[in-house]
This record gives sequence, structure tokens and C-alpha cells, in this order.
Amino acid sequence: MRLDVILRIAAKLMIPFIMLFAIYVQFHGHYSPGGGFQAGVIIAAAVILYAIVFGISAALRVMPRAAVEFMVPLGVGIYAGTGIVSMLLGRPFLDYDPLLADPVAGQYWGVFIVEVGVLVTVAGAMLAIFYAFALRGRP
Amino acid sequence: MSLIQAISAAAGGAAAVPAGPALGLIEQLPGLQVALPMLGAVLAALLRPGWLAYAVMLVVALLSPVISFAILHEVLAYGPISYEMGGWEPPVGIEYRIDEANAFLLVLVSIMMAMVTIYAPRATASEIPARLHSWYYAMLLICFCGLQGMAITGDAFNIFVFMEISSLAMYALIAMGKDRRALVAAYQYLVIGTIGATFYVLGIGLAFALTGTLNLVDLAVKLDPVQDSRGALAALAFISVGIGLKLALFPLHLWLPNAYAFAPSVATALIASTATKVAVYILVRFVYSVYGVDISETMAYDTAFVLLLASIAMIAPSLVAVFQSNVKRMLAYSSVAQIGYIMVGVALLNEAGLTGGLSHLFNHAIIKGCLFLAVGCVVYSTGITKIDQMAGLGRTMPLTMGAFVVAGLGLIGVPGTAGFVSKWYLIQGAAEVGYWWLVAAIVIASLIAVFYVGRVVELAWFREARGAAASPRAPAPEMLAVTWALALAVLYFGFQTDISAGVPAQAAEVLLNGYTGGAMPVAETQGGVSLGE
Amino acid sequence: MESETLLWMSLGIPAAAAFGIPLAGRWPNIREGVTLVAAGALFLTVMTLLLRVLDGERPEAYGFEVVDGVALALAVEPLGMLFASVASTLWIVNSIYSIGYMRGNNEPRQTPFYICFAVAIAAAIGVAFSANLFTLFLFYEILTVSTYPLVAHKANEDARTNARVYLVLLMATSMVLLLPAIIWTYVAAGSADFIQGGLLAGAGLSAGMLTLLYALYIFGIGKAAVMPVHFWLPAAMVAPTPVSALLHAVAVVKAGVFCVIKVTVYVFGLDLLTETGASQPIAYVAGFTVIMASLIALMHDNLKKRLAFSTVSQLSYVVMAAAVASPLAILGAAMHIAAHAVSKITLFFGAGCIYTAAHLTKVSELDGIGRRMPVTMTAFLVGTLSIIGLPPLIGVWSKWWIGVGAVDSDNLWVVAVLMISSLLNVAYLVPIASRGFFMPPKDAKPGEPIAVAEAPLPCLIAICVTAGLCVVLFFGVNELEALLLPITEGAAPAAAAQAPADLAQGAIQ
Amino acid sequence: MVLLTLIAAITVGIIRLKNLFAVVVLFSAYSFLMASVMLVLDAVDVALTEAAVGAGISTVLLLGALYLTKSEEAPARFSSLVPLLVAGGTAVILVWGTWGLPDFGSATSPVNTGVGSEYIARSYEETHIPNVVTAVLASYRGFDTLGEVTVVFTAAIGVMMLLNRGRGKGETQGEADGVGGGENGEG
Amino acid sequence: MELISAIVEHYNYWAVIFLMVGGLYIVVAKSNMIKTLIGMALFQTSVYLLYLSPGKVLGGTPPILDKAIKTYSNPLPHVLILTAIVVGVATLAMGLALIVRINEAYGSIEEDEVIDLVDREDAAE
Repeated sequence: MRLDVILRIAAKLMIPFIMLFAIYVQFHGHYSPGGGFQAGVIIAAAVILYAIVFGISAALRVMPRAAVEFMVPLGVGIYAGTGIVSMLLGRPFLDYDPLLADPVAGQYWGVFIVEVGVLVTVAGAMLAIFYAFALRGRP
Repeated sequence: MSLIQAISAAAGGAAAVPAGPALGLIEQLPGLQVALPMLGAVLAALLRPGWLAYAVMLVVALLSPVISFAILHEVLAYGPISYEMGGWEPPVGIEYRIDEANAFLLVLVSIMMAMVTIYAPRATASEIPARLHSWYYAMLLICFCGLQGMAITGDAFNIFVFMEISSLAMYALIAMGKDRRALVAAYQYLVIGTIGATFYVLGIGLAFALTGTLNLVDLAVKLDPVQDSRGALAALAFISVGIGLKLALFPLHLWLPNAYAFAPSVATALIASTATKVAVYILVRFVYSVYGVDISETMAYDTAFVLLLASIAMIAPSLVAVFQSNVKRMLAYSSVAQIGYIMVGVALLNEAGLTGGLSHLFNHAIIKGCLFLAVGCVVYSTGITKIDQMAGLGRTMPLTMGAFVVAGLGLIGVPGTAGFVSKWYLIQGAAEVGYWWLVAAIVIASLIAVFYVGRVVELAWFREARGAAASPRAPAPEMLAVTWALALAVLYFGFQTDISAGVPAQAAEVLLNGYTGGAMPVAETQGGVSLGE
Repeated sequence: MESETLLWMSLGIPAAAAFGIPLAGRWPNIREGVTLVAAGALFLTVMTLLLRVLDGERPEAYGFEVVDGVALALAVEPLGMLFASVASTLWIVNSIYSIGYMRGNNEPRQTPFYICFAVAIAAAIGVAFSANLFTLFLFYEILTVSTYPLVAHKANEDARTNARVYLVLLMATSMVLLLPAIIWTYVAAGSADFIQGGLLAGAGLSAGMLTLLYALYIFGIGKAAVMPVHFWLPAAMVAPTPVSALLHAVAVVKAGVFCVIKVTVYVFGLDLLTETGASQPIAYVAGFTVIMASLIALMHDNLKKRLAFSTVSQLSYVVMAAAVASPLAILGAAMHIAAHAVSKITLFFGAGCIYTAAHLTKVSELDGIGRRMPVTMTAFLVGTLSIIGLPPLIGVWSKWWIGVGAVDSDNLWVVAVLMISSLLNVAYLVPIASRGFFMPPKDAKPGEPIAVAEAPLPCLIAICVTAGLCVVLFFGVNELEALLLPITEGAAPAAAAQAPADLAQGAIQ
Repeated sequence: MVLLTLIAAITVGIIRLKNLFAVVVLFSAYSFLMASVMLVLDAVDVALTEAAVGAGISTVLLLGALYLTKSEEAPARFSSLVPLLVAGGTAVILVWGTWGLPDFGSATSPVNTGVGSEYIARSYEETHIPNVVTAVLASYRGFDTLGEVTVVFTAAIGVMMLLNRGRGKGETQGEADGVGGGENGEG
Repeated sequence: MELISAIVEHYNYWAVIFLMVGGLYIVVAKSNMIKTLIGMALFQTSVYLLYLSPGKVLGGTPPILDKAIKTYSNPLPHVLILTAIVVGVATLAMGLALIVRINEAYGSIEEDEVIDLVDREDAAE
């Protein structure tokens, strides 16, 4: 038990930075490698680390299963919903041009929005899968 | 989403639509065809009470045939439709390209989905734990979405993505079967399906390395000068084997019987009637449209080999089906045999043959859908899956078994049923090129169907009911209604063949011309093969 | 009424009956009423058509295109008219008989029985009026499928096994041989329509190919029961007697030989066959079947089995005559359809009456039955004599024309076959009647009068009607000839000269 | 080249080792090396993803599965001739097929003159996103990515359907209430 | 000489082919389900390399635009492979979930043992 202490402290220190890194990967994806998927995986990794170190129950308090299960479809909804908005605005599915007055800006922010969708689903899905495995082992 | 609209409204809203005319509803239909089930799945997964998820599925499933019929109508009236995903012109963006062949397939898949959906609620309630209903419905929608996506898209890599979407959903659906063997079946399908998909990607990768493009039309154009090169042939080989695994082409069919036998009734009916059909379409698309009939001519030797393989595929699984004890597995083996029929049509390389193959795609979907749904009714009412226990069911469940008989006749290919029409074309195609051994194989395979269908029919109608068969639970009216709707469709399409054979005939013509535009007239491309009188 | 409407009605009436019977299933009297009314209506419809055909009209009805260039379509020509008339007439008689038989024997599941019966009649009419090979094949298969439950009616092990033989043999021949033959014809000739003078006339197939194709047709039409595809017929004897009558007289085997004649005349054409001699080998096979089946019949003690092999033999008369391909033989062949129908149905009704009233099935048990059942046995005797071919019964005419046609085409061996087989007919049929009338019953005490115990009244009415028809048709043969002569018109001068002028213009297409 | 040789060595190790735990660790190392190779091939985005997915998520999942099952492989019961033939056949076709492919690193091969160069030429102008991969991923081929997200969605729901036990009232606890996940398997 | 240079120039392809065959061999030959899935992952990963290799341009840089750079590697394969990786991990997760359930149901993760049990159930029907 005592040996955990170092691990716990290290984890407590690291997790915020991991989250920060995820946010960086997400928002800087336009300029450097990364994007919604990688950021989602990293967020999930942070929570998984938390779960491994502090126990699954603690992780479930931070990220309840219901929330995770909600995130999984939500991200796809955001992504596909963007496409539907394009259609409502008279352009083909997933055409971001009409989202803003300037088509280039539309593209820029359209990509941003769908990346958020990716992030939500990927983070949710990875956690959901992790929970599914982790909780299966419990009596 | 309201956020987006708010932003967009703040920035000038709809008035700011950039150059180019706004698309009307009709032009948007191809986009909706895939987006609708996808959003439906999202909603179904979000909604906790199963019945709400079901309501979503019902709406989607009833809208889809309308959309696909509208698309088919457009295609028949005005020629191929191109829909630019994301507004990017092909080959830069992903293109939806719909001609007679895949418009036909869209209609088929969406009709079967609608049928299965109407059938679903009570069958699901009796087979799946209530807490999983929402997810189960979401998976059905996702499976549907994936199949539609494969059928509609004009991009080689996009096909792969949607193939995996539908496959993953299928693995999950199959694993939901009550019997624990369903898990093993799902696992085996997962391994084989993934290998198949990876082979497909490998093939696409080779083709991509040669041409630098993924758009099917573009690929066809750019492959044309190099398509006899090793890389191109290897690509075709990998694509064929990969899809062969997916569509359970004999002898790559080992995963299929158990998967069909142990999946829940609704899933079986949907998968059996659509999944392999879409895979066949993909193969046809590559062989005919992308590579063109002339490649097959340079590979005439292989074509004869495929025909031989396909005729074994018609007969061997049929024989296996005769000796099955589980009715669903019997039908599954029969499905493998029917894929052999379709492959015969595809490999014949003439219009009658291809028409027969495509029309059998349609007819077999309806026939097998009806049979599996009828078996689903039996399972619902009695829990019986073994053939021996079905004795006397004709007397206690006359309507269900009546539908089974009608669809069974269709499977045999009795004239007046849909199955006969496609067999007629197949035999005609084989006769035109003088392959009499192939004609013999086709008729013998049909004859074997008499045995395995006849066995069930005789047991059900000319024996006394015992055990569970003697006192079945009252059937669900909507399940019966759907089963009979399909049974009547089997009869209807035995006479009225505008859709089931007329559209395939047009599609066959389009396919034989290839994307590169029929540089060779069909008659000439048959080359070394002697024509009938 | 429009002839086209009448054509559709002739299909629709029995089909409608098939839907109406289950609705009335709970009330047997109404149910049988539906059958009888439908049978009567069908008879009137067909007779109206018959009168018009005799006037030279050739009604047609077009359904819809099913496969490229092949449609579901109906067309009336004299041969089909004859078959339809036979089937619709005998449906009435057989229905009356069925009522007596089914109730008399307390058979189970009578509703499905009447449904399948009506479907079979609809299919037989469809075969008769089909305008092309596709339509013919369609109704041919419906006939097979709809009679399968009838054969399996008793649902015991024996019935199931034999029904299986029946279904598999008929399905196998039709799918493996007939269907490829049809598609071959379609591919070679570019059409599947029946054409006066022969569809294949200009297709340019060699003599060897034609022989092969003809053989595919003859063996593919399993219902014609040419050896070696005759097994199903004796196997089907497990069915109740009205079903046997349906199989042997009303629809099934008649559909088979009808198809043979139709294919011979309208697909191959007599001229083509005469020129190439393509059908000659089949004629020998059929001749062999005639003799062989008669010999087998002689060995069977079971009454229905004996009658079954008699049917096999009689059917091959028709096939042999068709394969001889001379116009007069075709006339005889067509006439034999009607002749054998009325004669054989009489014999089967007789067998059924004996079973219903006395529960006897073997020939050796029939001693003295003629005294107990005088009406039945008299009718039976009439049928026997008609089969043998004695005047004043219809059987004589068909054999006469077949013989004349054979001589006409230098096939004298056919005459020999006819004579031998007639002698064999005497040998296996006459003893039945003579035992019945002249031998004393085994269990009867000498000197005691034997009580008359006949079958139920509907059965008696039916058997008398059919026996009467044997006689009536003998005298009405001129009308038959007038109806049938246009079939072979143009094929050979001898036939055309005999045809009345006003019928000469009636061509099919 | 060195990297690739190393990866090949690891592959041999994965084939030979019987202890599944060691195999998973090797797999993780394999993924890291693979990510390095991808980096060399200029595929930075892919390398990042492969590292996160292959060495991260996959390893966690594999270890989780091992924890729930067994960690030792049973000795093979069948001869390995057939698999060798299958694998060998594939190899032959591949060697045969790739022989004619363009050389490594050429800027003039069809791949690099095709659509790919077009993206580089126009993406900034049209989207103002300097990372071309992101632009292509989310916009030009955005539909593929939507499909990809759907795949993740499907897998998550599929896994939850398979593994989540029935949920009692303690929703957040996610504890089993004794009802088997799915109806099968518990027997 | 030409042959050798051809072999060297195609080194990437050889490596890819070796990995692919190794992965495929594991899938077909190994009965242990987890190992099969790992083999499948190897097989898939090798295909990724096949995509990426031809897209590399010698002297090029990652496709992140910068005014200072003229030559970029091809971005399209990267995009495709990103998608493929995600598909691969999704399949892996699904497969592992199935294995866990099979282990609970049959008490084994050896495919041949499980299939024996399944066959026995079939025979018992």
C-alpha cells in the first residue's frame, strides 16, 4: 500500500498535464499533428490512468458510465448533425462552406466542430470499452 | 447543433450560401440515404426506453425505401447521379455515384430493412434482454447504414470504411443470439471478416500505388492503360479474395452457417437477405466497372475456373443442407449455394447471365428473408429450431408454414415464383455460350433444393404434431403479416418482373459497358467463347 | 362475352374456388356446393369457348412479360380446347363422385383436398390454353405441386414415401430435362411461342440435335410416363380414388401427353420431324413401353396397380403416335386423350366403388362382385371394352386413326404393337369383369340370393355418366374430328383435304 | 531499414512465444517501433495515432482481456503446413504484384502526382488549415472520417452489449446485479 | 546486379511482405484466440506500411504547410491509414470482448478446444 503513494502523487501531478496536452492536441490540430481522435484517446488514457491508480470506483465518480454512454453517440451526432446543417443550407452533406459567411472560414470552423465530435465519441468510446472490460472482472 | 446555426445565423445565415445553386430535396436524397440511418442509430443509442429507439428505427426504415425508390426513379429517368460529399468534386472529395446497379441494390436493402423493422419488436422482446433493446436497434440501424454506404459510394476506400461499419454491427448482432455458440460464430466471422477486409484494403492499396486515386471512375480510367500489369492483377486478386471471404463464396464460406444459425431471428433475416448481396455487388463493381469486361477476357481461363467453382458452390452446400438438423443452418447452407448461383451469373460475362445474377440477388433476398422470418415466427411461437421437432407444424401454424412453403417453392425455382425468373436467365446465359454442363449444374442444384425444402414441408404438413409443435403460442400478427408480405412478393415477382429483372437487365448493360464507356461492344468481348445460335 | 374474358375466367373460376373452399370449410355442404358451382361454371365457360373454336375463332389473352420476350399468355387452339373440355367435363363428374367417396370413407382433411383439387384443375386449364412454352411449363409445375398434397393425402408412412417419389420424379424430370429443353428452344429459335407448323422449323438444328432435344422433351414431360420415367404413376396409387381419377383421367397424365402432342406439332412441326426422322427413336421407346407396361399390368393382382400400368401403356399410345409424326396419327393421338380419359375414369370409379362398398382391392377377391354391384360392374365392363377398342365405344376410333396414320407413314410395326397390346388389354382387363359376373362369391352359400350392395349414390351417378360418355363420343366422333383436324393443317395434303373448308383458316398464330 | 529489421525480429518473437503476457508486451514494442517507422515516412499524424492506439489503448485492452481469461497458450495440435501454405501463397502473389510498383520515395510516381499533390496545392487556400492531413481528414474526405467515428461508436456499443452486465439501481456503481450480460454464456 | 538493386530499392515492400505473412501465419496457424487477434493486428499494420511507403517523397517533409518548405510527402495515405488504424482498434476491442465472453461460456480461449465443444453441442442436437 505504501508503495502506491509515489504512484498516486505522480499520477495526480501528471493527469492535469495529460489533459492539457489533450486539449493542445485537439485545438492545435489545425497547425500540428493531432486532432480529435488523438485527443480523445489521450483524454481516455488520462481517465484510465486515474482508474488504474485510484481504483475504478473513483474513476466512475469522475466519469460516470451514464455520461460515457451518452458521449459515444453524442459525438457522431455532432459530426453528422453538422452535415445535416450543410444540407439544410442547400449544400451537400458535410459541406462546411455555408456554415459561415466566408466559405474558407466555414471550412476552418467546420473542421473544428467535427473534430470536437470526433473527440467526444472517441473519448467516450475508449472509456466505455475500458469500463466494460474492467467491470467485467469484478465479482 | 443549435450553436452552429447560431453562429451561422450571426454570420449571415443561409443568405451566405456560396456560389452554386442550392440543392433541392431530390438532389439531397443520396446524402440522406446514409445520413438518415446513421443519425437514427445515434438517436436510438441515446434513447433509453427500447420502444423509443424502436420508434426511431421505424421512422428511418420506412423513409428509406421511399428515398431509394425516388433515387431509382431519378436514375432510370435521367441517368447516373453523382453526389459530391462535402461539396468537393471527385476525385478530390468522396463521390456518391449511383447508376442502375446500385440504385437497384439500395431499393433492395431498404425494402428488406423496412420489412425486418416492422417484424422486429416482438421477436426482439422474446430474444434480447430488455435493457439492451436500444443498443440492439442502434446496431441494426448501423448495419443498415453500413450496407447502404457500401452500395451507394463511388470511392474505393469509403467502401472499406462502410464495410467495416456494417461488419462490426453484424458481429455484435450475431453475438446476441441466445445459444452460446453464437459467440463462437461471431468470433469466427470477426476473424475471417477482418482478414477479408484487410485483403480488400491491400488490393486497394496496390491499385492506389499504381494510380494515385481512389475514386472508382477515376480508378477505372487510370487503370485502363496498366491493367494487365502485375500490380493491377494482384490488386484484383486481393480484392476478389477479400470480398470472397465477406460474401462467403464457396469454399470461403465456413463462417456463414453458424453465424446465420445462432443469430437472433431479426438479425439473421436482415443479414442473410442483404449483407452478402452488397458484397457481391462490390465484386461486380470492381470486375465489371473498374476493370472492365476486357480484363476478364484476358483472364478467360480464370473465368472458366470461377464458373467451375461456382457450380461446385451451387451443389456442394445444397447437399450439405439436406443433412442439417437445425432449420436455420439448413437455410444458411442453402444461402451459400444461392451465392453460387449469383456467382455463376456474374462470371458468365454476358447480359443474360449478369441479369440472372443480379435478379437472383433480389429474388433470393426476398425468398430467404421470408424463410428466415417464417422460422423466426416458429421460434417465437414454439422455440423450435430443429427440423425433427417441426413435425405437424403445418397443422398447428398453417399460416406461418404456408408462407414457408411458398418461399420454399421460390427457393426451388418453381415457375410462378421469383426464383424461377432468375434461374431462367442464368440457364439462358449458360445456354447462349454453350456451357451445357453449367446448365446441368444449375438444374441439379435446384433439384437438391426440392429435397431439403421438401423434407421440412413433408414433416410439417403430413405428420401429427407432438411436443412444443402441438401447442404453439399465438403468433404475432405483425410478424405473420411481414412474412406473408414477403411470401406474396415471391409470387408477385414471379410474374411482374419490371423491378426484379427489368432493372437488373439495364444494370447489366451498364455494368458490361464499364466505367470506361464500353470501348468494346459486348458481343465482341466474349471472344473465344462460342455464341449460341 | 369477350373470348379473352372467357379465357381468363376459365383460369379464374377454379382458382376462385380454391379461395372459396377454405372460407366455407366449416360447412361441408356449402363447401361442396362451392366446388360444384365452380365446376358447372367452368364447364359452361369452356363449352362456350368450344363453340367459338368450332366456328373458327382462335381467342388469345396476353398477361404480361415475365422474362425477356416471354410472356404469360393464353391462346386457344383445337388441341388445347379438347383437353380443356375433357378436364372441365370430368371435373363435374369427379366432384360428384368425390363427395360420395370422401364422405363414404370418412376421409380426414377434406377441405385441403378440395382446395388442391381446384388448383390442379386451374393448372390443367392453364396447360391446355398456354400460348408458349413458358406458360406451359408454369402450369405444368403448378399441377405437379398442387397434386403432391393429394397423393400424400392419407399421411401415413406409405403415402408419404410414395408422394415423395411422385414429387421428386416429376420435379426432377421437368427441371433437369424439360426446362433446359425449353430454354434451348428459346435460345435457338429466339422465341418460345407455339407456332402452327413448328417453332423450330427455321432454327437450323441438325437431326442429331433435334433427336436429343425431342428426347429431352419427351422424358422431361414426366407426366407422359414413358418408360423409364413411369415409376411415379404406380407410386401415386396410394392416393384416394378420386385423386387417382384426377391423375389418370382428368388432369395429370393427360396434361403430360397433351404436352407431348403440343410440343410435337407446334414446337418441332410435323414436317421437320418427318424430314429429319428425329422423333423415330422415341417412337420405338414408346412402342416398347406400350407392350412392357401391359405385361406388367398382367402380373399385378392389386386392382389399382393393374389399372395404373394399363394407363402407362395407354399413354404411350399417344406418345408413339405423336412420335410417328404423321397427321392422321396425331389426330388419333389427340382423340386418344379424350377416349382414354372417359374410359379410364370409368374403370377407376369402378375400383373406387368396389373399395367403398366392399373394401376390396385385389382382382382375385372380386369373384361374384358383379352380382352384388351390378350397376358398377356393368359400367366397368363398358370401360373395359372401350379401352380394348370395341365399337360402339370411343376407344375404337383413336386406335383406328393411330393405325391409319402409322400405315400412312410406313410404320407398319405400330400396327403390330396396337394389335398385340389390344390382346394384352383383353388379357388383363376382361378377367376382372368376368370374375365379377361369372364366378360365384367365395363366401356365398350356394343357392342363397346375393344381396345388392352398391356404392353411395353420387358415385353411381358419376360412373354411369362416364360410361355413357364412352358411348356418346363414339357417335360424336365427327365433331371431334372437325375440332381436331385443323391442328395438322398444312402439314400434309391428306389431312388438309379432309378438313372442312370453313375450319381451314384457323391458324394459331 | 534498421527499424524494419527490428520489427521483423519482434514478429518472429510474437510467433514463437507461448506466454501471452510477453506477447502483448512485444506487441506494444512493435507498435512503438512501427510508429517510429511512420515518423520516418513523414506520417506524423499517423505515428502519433499508432503510438496512442497501438502501444496505448490496444495494450490496455489486451492486458484487460488477459486478466479476464488466461495468459498461457496451449501447444498447437495441428501441423502448421496449411497455414504456411496460405501465408506463403499470399507472399508469392505480393512479391509478384509489388515488383512492378513504383520505386520508394519517387516524387513522380502516380501516387504522388495524383490527388495527393492536389491537396497540398489547394488546401490552405480553401480551408486555411496548414496541417493538410487535418484538412483532408475532416473536410475533403470528411465522410470517411464520419465513417471512422461511426466505427468507433459501433465498436463501443458492441462491446458494451457484450460485456456490460445488467445494471441495477446503483447506476454510477455499474455493479453487476447478477443478471448475465446477454442471456447466453453464463451456462 | 539489377536484381540486387531492385531488391534493395523495394526493401520496404519486402519488410511489409514479411510482416504481413507473419501476421497472416499467426492468424491461420495459432489456435489461441488472443494471439490470433494480435496476428490480425500485425497483418493490418503491415498493410498500413504498404500505403505509406509509396507516399513518402525523398527529401519531403510532413504535410504541414510552411512557407519555407517546397516538398511535402503525400498526405492522402496518412489520412487513409488514420482511418484504418481506428478501424483496426475497433475490431480488436470487439474481438477481445467476444473472447472474454467465450472464455466465460466455454472456459477456454483455445479455438480448437472451443470448436470441439461446439461440435459436441451440434452432435447432441
